[in-house]
Amino acid sequence: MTLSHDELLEVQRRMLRIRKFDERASKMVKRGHIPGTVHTSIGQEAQVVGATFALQDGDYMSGNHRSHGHPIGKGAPLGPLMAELTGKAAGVCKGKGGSLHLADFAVGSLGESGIVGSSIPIATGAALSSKVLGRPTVALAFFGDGAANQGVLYESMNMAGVWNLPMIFLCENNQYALSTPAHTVTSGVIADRAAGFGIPGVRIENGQDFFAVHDAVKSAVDRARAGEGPTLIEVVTYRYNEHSEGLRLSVDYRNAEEKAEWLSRDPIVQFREALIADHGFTAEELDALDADVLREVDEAVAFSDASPFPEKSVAFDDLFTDTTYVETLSRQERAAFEQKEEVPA
Amino acid sequence: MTLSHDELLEVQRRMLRIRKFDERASKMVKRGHIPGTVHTSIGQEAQVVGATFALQDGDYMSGNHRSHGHPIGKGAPLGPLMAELTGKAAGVCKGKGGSLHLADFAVGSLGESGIVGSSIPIATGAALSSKVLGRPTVALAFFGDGAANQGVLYESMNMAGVWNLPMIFLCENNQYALSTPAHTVTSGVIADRAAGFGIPGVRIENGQDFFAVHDAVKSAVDRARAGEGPTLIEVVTYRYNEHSEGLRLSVDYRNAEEKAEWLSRDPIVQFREALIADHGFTAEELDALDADVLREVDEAVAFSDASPFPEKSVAFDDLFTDTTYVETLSRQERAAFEQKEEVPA
Amino acid sequence: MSVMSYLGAIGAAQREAMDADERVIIIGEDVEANVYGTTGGSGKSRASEGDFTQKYGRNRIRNTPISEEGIVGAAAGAAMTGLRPIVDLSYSSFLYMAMDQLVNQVAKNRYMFGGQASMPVVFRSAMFYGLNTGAHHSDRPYPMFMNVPGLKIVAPASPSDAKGLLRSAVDSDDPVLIFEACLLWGSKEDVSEEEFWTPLGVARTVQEGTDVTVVAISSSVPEALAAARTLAEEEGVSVEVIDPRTLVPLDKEAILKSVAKTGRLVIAEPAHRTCGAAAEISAMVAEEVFDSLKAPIARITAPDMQIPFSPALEKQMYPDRVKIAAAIRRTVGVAQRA
Amino acid sequence: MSVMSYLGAIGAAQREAMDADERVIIIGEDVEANVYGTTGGSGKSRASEGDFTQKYGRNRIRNTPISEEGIVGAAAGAAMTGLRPIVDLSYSSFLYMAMDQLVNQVAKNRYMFGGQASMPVVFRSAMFYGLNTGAHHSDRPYPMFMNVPGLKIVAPASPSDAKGLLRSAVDSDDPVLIFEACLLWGSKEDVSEEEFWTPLGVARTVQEGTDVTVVAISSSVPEALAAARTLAEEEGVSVEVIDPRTLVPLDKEAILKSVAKTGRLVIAEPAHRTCGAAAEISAMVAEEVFDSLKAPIARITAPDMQIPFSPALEKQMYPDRVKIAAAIRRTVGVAQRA
Ligand SMILES: Cc1ncc(C[n+]2csc(CCOP(=O)(O)OP(=O)(O)O)c2C)c(N)n1
Ligand SMILES: Cc1ncc(C[n+]2csc(CCOP(=O)(O)OP(=O)(O)O)c2C)c(N)n1
Ligand SMILES: [Mg+2]
Ligand SMILES: [Mg+2]
Repeated sequence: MTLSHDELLEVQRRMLRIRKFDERASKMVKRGHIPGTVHTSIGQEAQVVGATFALQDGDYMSGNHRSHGHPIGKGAPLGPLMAELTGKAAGVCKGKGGSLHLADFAVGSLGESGIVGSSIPIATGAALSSKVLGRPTVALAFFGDGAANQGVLYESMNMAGVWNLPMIFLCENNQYALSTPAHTVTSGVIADRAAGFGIPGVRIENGQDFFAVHDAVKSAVDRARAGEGPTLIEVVTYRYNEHSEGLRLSVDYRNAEEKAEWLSRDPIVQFREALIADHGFTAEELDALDADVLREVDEAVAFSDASPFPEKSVAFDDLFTDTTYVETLSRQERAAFEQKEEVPA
Repeated sequence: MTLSHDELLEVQRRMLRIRKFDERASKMVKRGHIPGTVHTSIGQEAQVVGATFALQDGDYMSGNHRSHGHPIGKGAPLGPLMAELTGKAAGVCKGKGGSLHLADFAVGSLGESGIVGSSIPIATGAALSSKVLGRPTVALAFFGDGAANQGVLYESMNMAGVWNLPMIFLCENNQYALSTPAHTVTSGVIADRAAGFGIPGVRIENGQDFFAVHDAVKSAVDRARAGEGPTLIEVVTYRYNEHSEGLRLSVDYRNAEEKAEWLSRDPIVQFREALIADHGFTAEELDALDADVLREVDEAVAFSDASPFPEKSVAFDDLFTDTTYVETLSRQERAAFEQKEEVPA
Repeated sequence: MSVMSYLGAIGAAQREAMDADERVIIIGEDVEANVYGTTGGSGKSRASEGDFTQKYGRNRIRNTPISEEGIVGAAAGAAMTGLRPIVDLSYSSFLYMAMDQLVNQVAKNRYMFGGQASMPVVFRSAMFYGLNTGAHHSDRPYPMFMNVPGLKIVAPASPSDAKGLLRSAVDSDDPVLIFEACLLWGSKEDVSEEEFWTPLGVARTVQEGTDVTVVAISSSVPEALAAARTLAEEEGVSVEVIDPRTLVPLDKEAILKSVAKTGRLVIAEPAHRTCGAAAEISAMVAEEVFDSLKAPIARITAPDMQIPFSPALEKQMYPDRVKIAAAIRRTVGVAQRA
Repeated sequence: MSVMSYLGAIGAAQREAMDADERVIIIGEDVEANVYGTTGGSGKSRASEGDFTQKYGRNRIRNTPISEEGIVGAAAGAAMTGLRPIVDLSYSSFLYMAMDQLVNQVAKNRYMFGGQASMPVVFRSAMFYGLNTGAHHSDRPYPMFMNVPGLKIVAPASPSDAKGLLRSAVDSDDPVLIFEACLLWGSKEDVSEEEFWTPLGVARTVQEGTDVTVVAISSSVPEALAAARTLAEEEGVSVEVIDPRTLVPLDKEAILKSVAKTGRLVIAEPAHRTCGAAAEISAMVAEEVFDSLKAPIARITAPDMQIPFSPALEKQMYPDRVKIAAAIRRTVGVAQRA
């Protein structure tokens, strides 16, 4: 399939948004403006947007600890995402999820999972809904090379296979799980694991190439939507930053040569070159886009800055749909949490 | 490899023991002499003994709810097994495990698991011990076609693969998990799942043929012992009885034709015929064996009958290696469990 | 009204819920063949034919692989996207397989996502204790789920409650774990054949009394009632028996009111002692109506031991009428001595 | 003696245990690179080089795939066949992934098999609450394991205990779960550089007192101490602070003796309230020394809520010195009014 000029521009915009958003978030962690940590997708943008751009509105996706930017790939505005990372009231989850547990239902993001592997069956369940209710939607689960060793992936692939669900399992193989090189803990090839579960498995060696990723995911999405069942796609890619921002490991588990090689194949630079060489874009137009995206990120930070922190009582909302539960918390307990020293009579 | 005359006789003895032991156990359940239920291996004897006979003394194995007879395959005496099924003090687990949770450490049985799939990593851990401690022992996990959809199998295969453990994963594919036909819940072919985890996968279509099973398992065991890593073996077989004794389902999920076909290829009858046709055995010799095994089973029942039930206090043993814990049970509690109405002062 | 068994009442509630809302599906191992007796025809006992499958089709009656973690996760994802699944996990001991999904996804998603998700899903499982099925098939793990905020927890003790609470659970937009008790499967009573909903969070006073309160959970309810009867007849002790029915949210007011009246509390439950529901109820009472208490609070529970297989060993592990009666006597007696 | 941090003390204990017994191995995610700071060189804090791997080799320092259920099961199987594994599960929230293995295999095997198996394995994990890591990384799930007979449960609150209890855990032939607290990682004190073993099942009286007993768990211990100091200085209240150190087996005698003396009990712990350790301790005291009690027992715990990410929300969720002091005042005050 070919993408229009506007679509190609939108692809580059989304990849840039992820890059710039994460670069800013990285700084904010280091300055203490974002509490906790964030896991960036810098270096993996082609893989993210290659996948999300193959989905339609209404399609579902789930992610892991490194997926706070994936809603951007699906078209989400930046402000509520940034406000979520800072724990503000205007955050897309009211500040209750943060970078690790962010969901954006408006764009079909059913949520990240801080628990590695744990959101794979969630997306599978969304695919099941589509099937049972006869809806034309598909679901995609993002997970890492590390997550590929969690058993629940295979339970999910088997269920999706036997029920012929409209499902894509997308492994973001950035070759490391924290400090652990994938090849030291992974027996066999991840994409090859699909065959034993009766579903197609595809390995994309050059995950820095948007087109390669997008083509593969688009075919899988089309198959799924046509009722032809699930696909496992393994995308080989690389994260530029440390596992998480602020983390400092004493052991350097990735060598300089390897890093340099991957940096030389930057997905955004490559895509820009392709746009100019093959798709009639001008450097000026793309420079303007860069600037535009930087402005968008500034605005997102401003949006976050302008938002207050949530009221303390928000900590007691949203556990259940009904509120009677909160009333069953004991008197002492509620008093204690309001830091009152005396119990109400 | 070829087995000696004595070994072949021993194979038939063990298969017969399993058959006759289980036939007796089935009756005992129906008469209320065995509490709870049992899951028989009747029909699957070639698969069980084909595997256990390929192991050596000192090798480990783990099983599932249907494995109370597997220690027989590894040479265990019948009495303590039968006494376990009846919940007697002389049971191999003092009557605390029963048919579903029986272990016989004397023959390397690390235990069944009533939880489907749950004992697979246990055997994998035994293989890890062998590796770390430099022992020449191997480990084998028995599990069903149903268990093959539990994620922990794939976690275990991956670990065994990446660590090159002396491990055999043996799937007893009797084609049904309780009322559920394997093909309705299994996507792809179980044996084919090995490849994606970088280990050899073997499917034995005729699991009623002792030699076929034994050859395949023996090769895998030899490989494992030689430090060449794990193997997945899927053996296609059939259980003659209902899922468990006493269970009556209103739906007949297996048809009469299928049953008749499998009954016509009985593993023990086939093996007997082969012994006579190809290995110089006489019918008399084998008839004598039949009688001998029936006598052994009678003796096992007599052994069980002669054993008392365990003392009530045995329920409070064996939780921990030290006994201080029991002393921490509250006074009321201990009093209550002795059915005393008054608390000691 | 008609006489229904506990198991039949569950089947009836499932049928009503399936009829009432197309989004309700049943998902679990061996549900197609009605192996556990709640997806069959008659609705009164183990059914003679597996007719949920015939009636609702395989699209809504989903026979699954043995993959509890995957099933629970898929049901959660489905609940977040428009279905209202009833997941049949058969034995309660199998819940551990799906613990991550239950705790990290089912219980947390709505909260973490600031209310974007709702999680209308029911997890049914039966506590199979007392039947010589050994340690892997005899667990009563509801207390550990009580320590997980975000799960509603139900333990019906009668056929009517089995029916009415299940309907409320299915209609709840929050996740509900229902712990059934196979020891109660055969218990029978008149149950309305009309649709009805028993609210979550409201205790049932099974019997009124003035001398001592017994809070009993699940299969301890009939045992407590039997103990109460013996004590009334033989010793003239008036026992109030309360069945909380839902453990989360817990009807604290009902318990506190009763203890304020009687001044004495015995709690009976089939779970292990340490950190059980009885511990929570005891602690709650000791905090809230301490001054009303005339005697120590007594807990009658399973001891902190695993469950042995042998029939010679297992019976002693659970609360029964004898132990409950003894505890009541002790509690009343202590006060008399005071 | 030398000044050691809590984290350094854990590292020191692991090194000693590895040196003492060849059968001890360490197995877990990212242990090779010492990501969590207990498999490094210095033993005092986060180490500058990952030298457990250099010293003991990859045969004994096993960096694993992310497969918690498989890892825990393999460690159990290894423990049953001659090894004595220390499993590093990093965050306590990941234990749920391995729940089936922990409950059904690790806790039950020895019992079910009539003593044929022994299970010398240690599972370490850290409770990472209070650091804005959100609901998936802030759990304090030790209470649910207390309801599982067959697991010993340890929650060290000081560097010395972190070292001494870990050595006892490794030497125990039974499975031990150690819940560390990252809030305590940096806390420092003089710790012996000699080998020593702190027995499991023996509480530590952190401070003696006469007016009220505070039982505090894990990171609540320093908070309770701070509250006790304030109350002593400002209001002349004499507080006895007890750290149970091991939750299973629990040193009931130490707690009962103290409450018999003071007549008042406050329990502080970071876990959720319902069915927590505090509930158990409260119930146990209300059963055993009811007559000594002069005031209601107070529990200061996390509420039955999940943990929100935002720093504006999270801090209020845990017991701190202010809440504990308020509870002590209430407990002492009530008695004065009586
Ligand atoms: C169940 C679970 N185990 C361990 C962790 C700790 N952890 C967080 S991220 C991570 C590495 C994940 O690697 P991968 O799946 O490849 O994703 P990546 O970070 O490389 O994108 C680990 C081990 C976790 N969050 N959840
Ligand atoms: C985790 C778990 N889920 C479900 C069950 C209930 N159950 C017991 S045996 C069985 C079928 C097992 O089938 P399979 O693995 O093929 O073994 P088979 O009985 O055919 O030998 C089921 C579903 C269980 N014991 N454990
Ligand atoms: Mg990775
Ligand atoms: Mg089977």
